[in-house]
Amino acid sequence: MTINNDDVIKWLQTYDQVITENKDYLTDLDSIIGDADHGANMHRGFQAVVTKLPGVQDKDIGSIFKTVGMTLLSTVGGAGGPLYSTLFIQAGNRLNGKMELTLSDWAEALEAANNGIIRLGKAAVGDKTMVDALTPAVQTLLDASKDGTSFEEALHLSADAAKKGMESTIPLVARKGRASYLGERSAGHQDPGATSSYLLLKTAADVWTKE
Amino acid sequence: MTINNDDVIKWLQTYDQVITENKDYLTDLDSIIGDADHGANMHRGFQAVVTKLPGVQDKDIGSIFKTVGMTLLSTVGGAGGPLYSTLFIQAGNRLNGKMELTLSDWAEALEAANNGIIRLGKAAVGDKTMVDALTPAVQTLLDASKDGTSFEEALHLSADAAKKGMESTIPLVARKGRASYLGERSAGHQDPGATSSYLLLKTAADVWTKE
Amino acid sequence: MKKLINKPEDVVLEELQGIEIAHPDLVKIHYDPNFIVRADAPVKGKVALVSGGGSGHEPMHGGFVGKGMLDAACPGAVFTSPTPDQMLEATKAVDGGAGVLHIVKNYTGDVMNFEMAADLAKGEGIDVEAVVVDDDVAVKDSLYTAGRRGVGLTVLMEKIVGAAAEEGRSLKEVADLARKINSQGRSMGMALTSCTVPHAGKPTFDLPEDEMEIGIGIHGEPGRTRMKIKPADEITEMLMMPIIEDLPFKSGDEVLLFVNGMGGTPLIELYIIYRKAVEIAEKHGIKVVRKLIGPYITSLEMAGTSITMLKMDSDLIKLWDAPVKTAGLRWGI
Amino acid sequence: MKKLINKPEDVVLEELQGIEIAHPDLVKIHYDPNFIVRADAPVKGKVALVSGGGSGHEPMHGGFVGKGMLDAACPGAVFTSPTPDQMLEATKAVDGGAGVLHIVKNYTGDVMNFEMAADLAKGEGIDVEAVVVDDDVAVKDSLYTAGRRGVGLTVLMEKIVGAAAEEGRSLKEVADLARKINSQGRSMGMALTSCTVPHAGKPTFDLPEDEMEIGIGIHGEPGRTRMKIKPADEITEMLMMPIIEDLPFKSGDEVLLFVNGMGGTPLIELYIIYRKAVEIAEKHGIKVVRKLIGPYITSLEMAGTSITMLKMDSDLIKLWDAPVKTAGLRWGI
Ligand SMILES: Nc1ncnc2c1ncn2[C@@H]1O[C@H](COP(=O)(O)OP(=O)(O)O)[C@@H](O)[C@H]1O
Ligand SMILES: Nc1ncnc2c1ncn2[C@@H]1O[C@H](COP(=O)(O)OP(=O)(O)O)[C@@H](O)[C@H]1O
Ligand SMILES: [Mg+2]
Ligand SMILES: [Mg+2]
Ligand SMILES: [Mg+2]
Ligand SMILES: [Mg+2]
Repeated sequence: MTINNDDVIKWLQTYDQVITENKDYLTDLDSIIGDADHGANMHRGFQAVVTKLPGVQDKDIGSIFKTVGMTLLSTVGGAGGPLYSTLFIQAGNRLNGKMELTLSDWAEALEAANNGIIRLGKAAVGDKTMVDALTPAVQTLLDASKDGTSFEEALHLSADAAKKGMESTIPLVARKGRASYLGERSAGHQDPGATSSYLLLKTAADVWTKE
Repeated sequence: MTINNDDVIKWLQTYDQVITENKDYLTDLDSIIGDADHGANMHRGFQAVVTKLPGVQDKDIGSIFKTVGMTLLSTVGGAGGPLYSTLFIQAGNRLNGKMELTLSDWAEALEAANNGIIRLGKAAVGDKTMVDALTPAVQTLLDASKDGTSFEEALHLSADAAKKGMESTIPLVARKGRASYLGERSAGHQDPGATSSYLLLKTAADVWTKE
Repeated sequence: MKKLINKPEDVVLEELQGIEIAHPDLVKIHYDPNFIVRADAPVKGKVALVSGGGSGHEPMHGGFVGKGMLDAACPGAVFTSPTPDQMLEATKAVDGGAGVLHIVKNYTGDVMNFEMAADLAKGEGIDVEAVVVDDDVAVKDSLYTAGRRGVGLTVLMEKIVGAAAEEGRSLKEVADLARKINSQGRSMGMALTSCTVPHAGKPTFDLPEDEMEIGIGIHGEPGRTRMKIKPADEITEMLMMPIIEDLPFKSGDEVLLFVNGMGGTPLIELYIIYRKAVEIAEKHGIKVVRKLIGPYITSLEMAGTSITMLKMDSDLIKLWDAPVKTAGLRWGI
Repeated sequence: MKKLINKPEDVVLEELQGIEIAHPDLVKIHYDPNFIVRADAPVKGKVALVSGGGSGHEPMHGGFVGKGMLDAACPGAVFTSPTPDQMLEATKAVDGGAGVLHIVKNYTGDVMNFEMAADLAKGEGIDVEAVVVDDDVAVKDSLYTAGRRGVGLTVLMEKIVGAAAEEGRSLKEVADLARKINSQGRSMGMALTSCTVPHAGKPTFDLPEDEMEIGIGIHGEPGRTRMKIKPADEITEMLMMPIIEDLPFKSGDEVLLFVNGMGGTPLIELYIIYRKAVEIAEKHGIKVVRKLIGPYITSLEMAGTSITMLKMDSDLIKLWDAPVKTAGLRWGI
């Protein structure tokens, strides 16, 4: 299986719907340990993204990703804006000129994305951020691409890994972002950014493995 | 029976206690159709009055009344301040030099008091004010002083009349004071000033007829 | 009750102490009886302006004492008119020989107490005039009520008349100007929440999560009607139309538009209201030539807004623009 | 949700429209990307000051644009850092050839977005320096947090540094001054109620009728501890002591004391706090030489207060006293 630019567009459009459905959920999570805007921020960003997609749907996947990244940069704001923007721009750089993605393209693109986020936000695994969801997902994809797991299977495995990573943020005391101001009081609550990151990978698995 | 200046002092001290006990009740009444301060205002005023009483307890009753009136004027404020001040000053003028009160003294003093209030506030019976409680009480005292009713009996009758007058304010639409701003919405609620006036007469009946 | 206070009975005293420490350059505080006067009072030869009213409307009136505005303010207990002795002492303290104007909001208590004070001051040989402000169109003015309340227009009157006094106008001129302002200005207010009088300890009225009161005054008294909350634009329309129709304001009129916060409403919302209010004014051919936006006449922590429109002319505009230096309003100095 | 708004997604746009109509003498508004600039921008030869942050803190920052303070402000969505394109365009619009100072509150989002904007602006040949404000002692500053938040000190920095820029100081001097202010100022805040982010539609946190949050920031985020409500004097002590101990402020220090309202707290309460804060400062030998009291850096309709102390010297005092003409702060002009 490979993923073409139509699949990528479909993934992004579906993620916009997923964000719309989970807007209040993400905001509720952010209310508890942040400032109650993560749902609205992501929603504003991806609403803008879907209006840009028709203009780039025939371009290479790298261009699509970079358009998404630039759009998020100027519409999301907050911490989530630059971080998600970096995710798409770094992945886009890795996917320059590609009209199709293999599992290893996808694994390497997400690895570049996650590294970009870590460079920018300086968070490590365990700091209670989106990095906690992305890092295990990236590792799963890299492993899968080496040991010959199918792309479909790998997508599901990476979503599962992201989910576990997301859930692993619950007991953590935040050390980055707004939740860190709460100190010990941040423990016991799931990180909103890790949640939206899990949803991104989950949507890829759902959309790209529908037969 | 006559009332001497000790009795008057006792009445005022007891009224201060009655106001203290009814502070929240009066304020609650004023919350509904006014600005939630009648209890605090009366309380502040009579707390000041009781500190002044030792200095005038040996004076004539007219002087005691006028001291009360001046004290209320500079401590109560609002509409209630000048009105209750007038009550005591006008009654005090009528009681100048008296060391004892007869029923007719009392009836005429309260008549002068009520007339003073009406002159100042321009309210008529039926406007939903303290005048609705005082007017029937005054009339009862005047009638009693003519038809030979005992002072004790007259005090109880006047308190009953004030009570009826107070209750008569419930269905009325206010035409004076703050409650008039509410228009029709003022109907259905008892007037706070009528209530504190009833309590004043009720306290006189209670204190002065204890054997 | 959620308030940053110590004991309810100490609120006004401690507020005055705070003002005294904060603004020694602007005002002096006199205790017992309580009043606030300009630091340089009495100003020789200038008509003096005295106002006052219950506390809980800050910055009004104490925050408006200073050059170009009030000479003295008499704070009562929260929402309770001050007493004649305060007003008398304040009047004596600021009289600079040119007479004293009392600016009185039309409430039974304020009017009675100020009348008594004026009589006492006249008895002491001071020339006193009083002007009653009654700009609230929410209250039907009739023989059968206490008349309209004095609300937002009071702030504008204190500023403009204060500038006229500073200019050296006579007591009669200043009083006539105040009456003219009263005849040309109208207000209307609404609340999203009740306030809580410290002594009462609980909200003056209960308002469900989805309802608002239209036609409230500034003392936490309920308004004339209660209804479901509406969008800001509709609320603005519900405040603006009775104001425009009452005077009435006419096409071609130039106005000062004052969007006031009731104490618990943030500035961001007042700008949203202001935007729509200007649009409505313009639709009626009314030109907004001056504005004031912010919490200037409040009702403790009540959330809500009031709108005031005052018809302007070149004299009023000049006086509005004149320098003012108070804790609550300041420009030009 | 009780707010005077239309649709949550239109709050910032409509606020900007209101500001545009209200203050054409002070500012110009640019839409898409959104930013507010001085009416006379760019000022040739003057270092320009650009700040910004989420909306919901009004009057900060838009209300501080004007002569003697900011050259531009970039408003984000409510409580959400603005985006680099806004900051870049604002920076270009105000650059008068002497360079641009970015005043950035220390939040992950603000810092990242301003850094990107600064890189882009430098790429276009503009001299940009950035200063990060992190004055909130409620947050433990350590390797394991995002560091301290920027809160009340931001207002004082914008005023003082704005005056320095107006005086003609160089970008380096102005940036150094800003860093000096950051090193000499500390803040701490508390809340009696939560605010409600318009998009979220319900309070960010639930606070029982008898409890308060100590150590809150300005984004409706919960504080570090929750406890039963205490009298104002005790609360003032709980805010003042960590501020004094942190810098530490010492006997003989001269300070500017800023008692800020969080948006839903009325002025009357702020004076009660101010009174006690001065008393505590004096008990420690600290002399309050300048003050600011009012809602200047707010958190929507949150009830609560924050206190900021800034150590002053004659240069800072002179710059604080210098004329300023903005919608939110004005004196001397
Ligand atoms: N330094 C960081 N590195 C990685 N992710 C971060 C960092 N800071 C915050 N985040 C992520 O951003 C999320 C919050 O995003 P959002 O609410 O949109 O922005 P803000 O915190 O500015 O309001 C957090 O839940 C966390 O996952
Ligand atoms: N014009 C008036 N004539 C007589 N009594 C009045 C008048 N106006 C108000 N009152 C009385 O005063 C009471 C309110 O007193 P209070 O609450 O102390 O003053 P305020 O209305 O100024 O807050 C009313 O309940 C009413 O009985
Ligand atoms: Mg957030
Ligand atoms: Mg009352
Ligand atoms: Mg009252
Ligand atoms: Mg945010």
